[in-house]
Amino acid sequence: MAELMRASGVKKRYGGVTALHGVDFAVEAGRVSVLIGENGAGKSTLMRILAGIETPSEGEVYIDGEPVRMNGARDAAARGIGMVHQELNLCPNLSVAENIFLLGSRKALLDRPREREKARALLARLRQNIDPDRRVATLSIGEQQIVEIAKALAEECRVLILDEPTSALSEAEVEVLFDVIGDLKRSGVGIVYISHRLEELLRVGDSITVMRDGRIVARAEAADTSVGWIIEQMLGEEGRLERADTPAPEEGETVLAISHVSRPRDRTSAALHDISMEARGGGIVALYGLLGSGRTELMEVAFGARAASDGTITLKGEDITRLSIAQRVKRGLLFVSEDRKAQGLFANLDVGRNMAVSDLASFAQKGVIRNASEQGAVGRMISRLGVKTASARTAITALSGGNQQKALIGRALMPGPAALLLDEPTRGIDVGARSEVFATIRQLAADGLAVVFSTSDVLEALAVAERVIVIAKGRIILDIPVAQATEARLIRAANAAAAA
Amino acid sequence: GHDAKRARLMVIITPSLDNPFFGQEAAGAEAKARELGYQTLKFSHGDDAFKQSELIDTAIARNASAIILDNAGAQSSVAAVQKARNVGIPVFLIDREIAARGIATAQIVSNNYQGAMLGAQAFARTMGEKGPYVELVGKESDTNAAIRSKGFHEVLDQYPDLRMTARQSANWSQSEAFTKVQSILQAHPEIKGVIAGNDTMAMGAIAALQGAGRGDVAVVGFDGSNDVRDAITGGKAAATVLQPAWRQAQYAVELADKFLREGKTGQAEKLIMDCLLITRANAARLSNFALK
Amino acid sequence: MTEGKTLTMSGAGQAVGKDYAMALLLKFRTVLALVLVVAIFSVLAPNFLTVANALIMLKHIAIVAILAIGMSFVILTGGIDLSVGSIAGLAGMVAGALIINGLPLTALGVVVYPSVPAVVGLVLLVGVGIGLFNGLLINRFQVAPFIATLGTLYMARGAAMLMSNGETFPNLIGNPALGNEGFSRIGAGLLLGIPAPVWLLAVIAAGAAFVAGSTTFGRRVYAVGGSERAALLSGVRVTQVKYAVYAISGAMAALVGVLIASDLVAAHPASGESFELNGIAAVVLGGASLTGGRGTIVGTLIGACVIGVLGDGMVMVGISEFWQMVIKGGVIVTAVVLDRLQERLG
Amino acid sequence: MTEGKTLTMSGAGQAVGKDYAMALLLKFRTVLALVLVVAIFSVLAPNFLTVANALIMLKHIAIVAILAIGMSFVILTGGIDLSVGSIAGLAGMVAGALIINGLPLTALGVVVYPSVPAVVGLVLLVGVGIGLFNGLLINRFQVAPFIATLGTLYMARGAAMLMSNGETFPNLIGNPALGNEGFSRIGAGLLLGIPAPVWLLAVIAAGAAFVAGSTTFGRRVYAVGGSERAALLSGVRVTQVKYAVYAISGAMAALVGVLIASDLVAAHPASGESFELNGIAAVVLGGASLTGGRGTIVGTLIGACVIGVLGDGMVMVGISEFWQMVIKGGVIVTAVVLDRLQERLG
Ligand SMILES: Nc1ncnc2c1ncn2[C@@H]1O[C@H](COP(=O)(O)OP(=O)(O)OP(=O)(O)O)[C@@H](O)[C@H]1O
Ligand SMILES: Nc1ncnc2c1ncn2[C@@H]1O[C@H](COP(=O)(O)OP(=O)(O)OP(=O)(O)O)[C@@H](O)[C@H]1O
Ligand SMILES: [Mg+2]
Ligand SMILES: [Mg+2]
Repeated sequence: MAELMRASGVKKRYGGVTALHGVDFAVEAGRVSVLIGENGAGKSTLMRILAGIETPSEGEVYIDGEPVRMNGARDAAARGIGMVHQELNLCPNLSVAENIFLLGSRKALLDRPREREKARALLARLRQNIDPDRRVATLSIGEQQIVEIAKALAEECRVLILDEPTSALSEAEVEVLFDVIGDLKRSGVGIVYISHRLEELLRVGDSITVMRDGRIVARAEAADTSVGWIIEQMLGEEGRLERADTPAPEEGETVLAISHVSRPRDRTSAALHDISMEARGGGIVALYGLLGSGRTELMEVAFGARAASDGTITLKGEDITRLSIAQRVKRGLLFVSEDRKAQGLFANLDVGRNMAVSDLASFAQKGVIRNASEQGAVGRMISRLGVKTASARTAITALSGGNQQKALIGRALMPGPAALLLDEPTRGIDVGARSEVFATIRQLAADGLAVVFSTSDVLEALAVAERVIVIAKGRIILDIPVAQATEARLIRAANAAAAA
Repeated sequence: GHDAKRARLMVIITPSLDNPFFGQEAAGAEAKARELGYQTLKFSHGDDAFKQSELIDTAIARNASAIILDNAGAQSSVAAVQKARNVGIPVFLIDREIAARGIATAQIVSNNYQGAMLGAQAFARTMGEKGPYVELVGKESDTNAAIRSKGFHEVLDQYPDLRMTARQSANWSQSEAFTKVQSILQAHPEIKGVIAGNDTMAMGAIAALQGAGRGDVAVVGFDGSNDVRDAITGGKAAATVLQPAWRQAQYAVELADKFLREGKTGQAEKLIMDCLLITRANAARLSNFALK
Repeated sequence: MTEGKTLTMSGAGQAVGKDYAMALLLKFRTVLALVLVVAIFSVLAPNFLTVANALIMLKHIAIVAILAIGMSFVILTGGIDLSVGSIAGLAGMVAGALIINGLPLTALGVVVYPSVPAVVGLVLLVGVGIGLFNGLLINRFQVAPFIATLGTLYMARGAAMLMSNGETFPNLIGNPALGNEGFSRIGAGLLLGIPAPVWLLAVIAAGAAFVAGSTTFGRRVYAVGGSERAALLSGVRVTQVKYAVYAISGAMAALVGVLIASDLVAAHPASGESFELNGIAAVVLGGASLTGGRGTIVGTLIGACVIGVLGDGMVMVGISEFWQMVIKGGVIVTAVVLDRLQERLG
Repeated sequence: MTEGKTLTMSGAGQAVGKDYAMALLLKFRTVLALVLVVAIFSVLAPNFLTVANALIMLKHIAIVAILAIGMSFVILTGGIDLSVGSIAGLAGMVAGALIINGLPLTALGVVVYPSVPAVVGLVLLVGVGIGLFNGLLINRFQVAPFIATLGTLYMARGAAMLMSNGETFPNLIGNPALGNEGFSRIGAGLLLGIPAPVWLLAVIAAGAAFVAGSTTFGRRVYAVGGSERAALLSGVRVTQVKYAVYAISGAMAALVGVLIASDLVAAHPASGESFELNGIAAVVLGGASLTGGRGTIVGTLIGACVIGVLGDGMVMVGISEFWQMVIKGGVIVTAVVLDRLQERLG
């Protein structure tokens, strides 16, 4: 097979963090090279380097055997490299067609009718019935992802990088994408495909490359591998999440109860349909679902960050449906967002001040913060959670993702909460940090706290929770004790409902 | 008190340096002060009494020998002048008076009220003592805008057939007067005259009237600028009122020099210099705010 | 045509259910505001609804609108340009100096008197130059647009004053012997009975609407304002776009300076003071968002009409200066409050 | 003490390696700028380095600084307040009206003449009220701070003019018979040879630095500026914080209006025009970022000193008004460019 492009000995450092430690990776014509690895393994970083958006700190990128230095997306496009990014990168103010042709044309004038036609054709190829004139802000996340794919297909390219293109897509849409990938393969395009859905990978991939901690740890032909092999390579020995031997903590009183909560879909979020669930003191509930299933909405509604149109929420028997976030926090309900960067961190403050913000009142006398008491409490929380930081005065941005995450969990723990909502607490953190976070969560539950956490990883749900709730398309599909849950059952439930 | 070492510095403060009237005033004072061997500093307060107060503070800090001031408001300048006096720096007011006696060493002021009445009389004459007219007022928070307006009306209100159909502030600004007169001309095409609180507004009005082909409308300004002089000789304006800016400023410096040498000016504090009417008859002799 | 297209672009999408009528009403909020203002003054102000007055108002609107159109591009990218008033003042002074004093070519020891079109060209270049300087501060040194253009505001105004030591360049009629007459025709001339600035506005507005709505450059402007990162990842040269919008804004401001100087046949160094506020107000009244990506040239045009008609109408009715300020502030705030309501409903 | 603490909060963290010296130099960039400006003028301006002149400059600085301290809180949350100059103007007029005309209680048919402290209290309430109105537009109606406070800028200035029909309230010395004398002591009085506004500034700056650095409120202000969403999700009452900062800014602006009126013993409705630009410039010179979350009161104080010393020094040296503008613009831009460099290195 002809090699189209290759990364050779590529290293990438961000300040103190090394995301890639010398990686070799090749893209071959007419083949799908699958890349897989835990969150934070460095997949996206490697792809951004191949796509010319970032430059390697060391090492080279070769195209057709020639070393190249690309400077931005335009350079890469000129060399026939296209990429669908993991995060959505669309302009919400513009229409679908406008986003697909965001760069305009090579000519000075736009040809809107032609753009619209081509957009319609691209969307038809993806078997989607999205009006090219609709504003992207009004599309669901899944539809936006389709637009991103259409945008990448709009440019003729020799190398197509797909970084988790299906994270918000249902089975049917994934099938269509696979058809398209098949067509592209036949016309000689080299494809890199990243996903966390293991079954997908074996179907679509020709070769499988596994990354861990910024290194490539295994490579094999798809035909020679299995899901089990992938998981083994991905997690490594120390990373395997085993259910702790500690006896399950005694489940106590119902602390948080959500009953018959509904809300319509709106411009920025999915709908919820008649959701009822509860969390008990000392218990851990896992919310499992695919991306876009409504886990975030559910937590945000429970926390008061989004309005519900219907239903009630009670905390320790008190109806808190109408209370503001600040009032809920005061009563002991706390939330850690999945979006650490935009909704969690105060990049301008140090670690200690980041952690103390929800509990200021208890360090303060008449509004004046007592430093000794604040620093004492912060210091205790830092050591309790094992946050690796030089001091409480270190800038929060200097911490690794996992330690940032622990600091944010620490923030939510400082007021001594009754119930804790953790949305994707392990997103973007490394394997070691993940086990630490879960050890912490288990410890907290043992102390009598009610914990609800969401996850896209079945193994996480199985390893940590007492109950698992599967949610899809804003509905609760399954609500069972962990003893009755198996990997297959959860995945099947989530996918079946999502595809329906 | 004075000591021999003190640098002989005269600080000249006028409202703005981008209006020719004040520009000439400052230039006149500066020329005379240099002639008499003083250093000078020239500033403008932009009709902001607080900025003026800060400038006087700075003049004090620089140990000025005397301050020549065209002030930023009769009421709101009193305290600032008092401040200079308190540290023994004599202040010589030009052009505009302040609402207190015994604080400034001299107030050599234009008789704005008298001048406004002169202008209004010429305006009434040109209008044939009848017809609708427009008044353009200066920045309404400025003392002079009010005094001139009162002077105008003292005269004009005596003529029952002179009718003010519109009154707008154009904030002393030429371009604002220009657009506002254009609009007023639309609402009141019948107007026969525009009387303006200063010459820059008069120039704006003239430009608007010329643009509308309304050479029949009488325009009277106030200040005696070269621009309006040319408009008068060109038949585009009827009259303006000359405040003898150059002379006034030079006289203030002369008095200041005398005061610094002899300890007294030998004159009453308030010296009112009457304004002169400029019409076609004498316009040719007008140059840089002085009548030759 | 362009109107329909660009209006859609800013549209809040399909309204749902019972709020539909309300949303529709709000969608044309700026037009409504204009109609309302016109209706009120038609009743209150004599001769308001005459052709002659319409032409005068259009001329006044042209000044605000040309400035605001330049500003629109900046605001569409999510920036702001506070320096436009000062640029207009400096531009007028440069035009005045070129006509009165000519261009001294010291190397050759001669003074060249450029013709009027050349004067306008040179002045526009000055505007573009200052705009590029703003762009440099913003792109290269990552100074916030507010601060970068605030600095330029002071510097350009000081430069305007320095050009003549604060004095006015009067009588800019040029000299047939020097071949530079005709300057006053730019601002005061008529073509088919319609003032030259109105023609100019028509051409600029049509051109700008076309550029914003139908060219690749326009697309990129909206993209940068919508999501700078998405634009960058799509290969848009974001810094180039930003240089361009500040250059456009500078050029439009310089043109406004020329128009004012030409209309008055004199260049005053303080002209254009606080024009930036009118320009920004027009853009925002036209439905643009200061965070970028949302807004249209047609909207800006309507916004400028509201500001212009409001100003002229209040003068015609004889409302005092003081109430004029209060009313203007109230209209700006009300319009934006309605805009937010529209977003929530739409 | 407060200084160290608050400086750390804005600090760019530890500098690495060879750039250390450079970063250190840049870190104290504002202080450096101040030292530089003072040094230059000490050489150029006679009598610059005298106690008398220092006191005068401090008094001028107090005006900028008090305004800028109020503005700091707003900017720390990521907002902006353009209305402060107009609030200062209106506040002076309200003070003037209360002293000259008293407070007519129409219901009771009497006119009450409040004592000077009561006058100051009432005026501060007016400032707080306008600030809360800004907060309302921003919180409740989600109008961008720039536009909301631009509207208020016009409305408050119009209201100031309307209070007296544009005239000045003269001679605000009060009347012993009415028990309201002593107004002029606020702005012009001396205590231990130091002007009252300087004492006031000292108290306010110390208080503000304490509030920003050591109270829960201050911490929340930084949190809101760092990430509004994160603050909300952490249980911070974001809208309350925003109401509070605009109220503080309004109160400080009102106080500045009182100081000016008291110093002049007269209230002029046009006072305070374009003060907002000086205030914003001082805050930004002090190292704050307009996007919020970064900046300190001590920095603002130094920024105000730079602006004040620069202004007074240029006047003392006799630099022409026009060059003053150019230099001021240049200093603002340069300082911010250095700030960005520091961020990149630091
Ligand atoms: N811009 C950046 N600045 C600092 N660190 C970064 C940056 N981008 C990535 N990293 C770090 O580099 C490492 C690799 O991140 P990357 O996004 O490549 O992971 P990934 O394998 O794509 O993970 P995921 O499955 O979550 O997408 C992580 O530790 C991340 O925190
Ligand atoms: N229809 C939609 N339109 C716009 N934004 C959406 C839509 N659906 C979801 N989102 C946004 O995408 C994110 C994920 O949404 P959602 O709660 O539906 O997924 P989830 O099950 O929490 O999955 P994940 O946490 O993996 O993203 C949320 O921030 C949500 O606001
Ligand atoms: Mg990734
Ligand atoms: Mg989620």
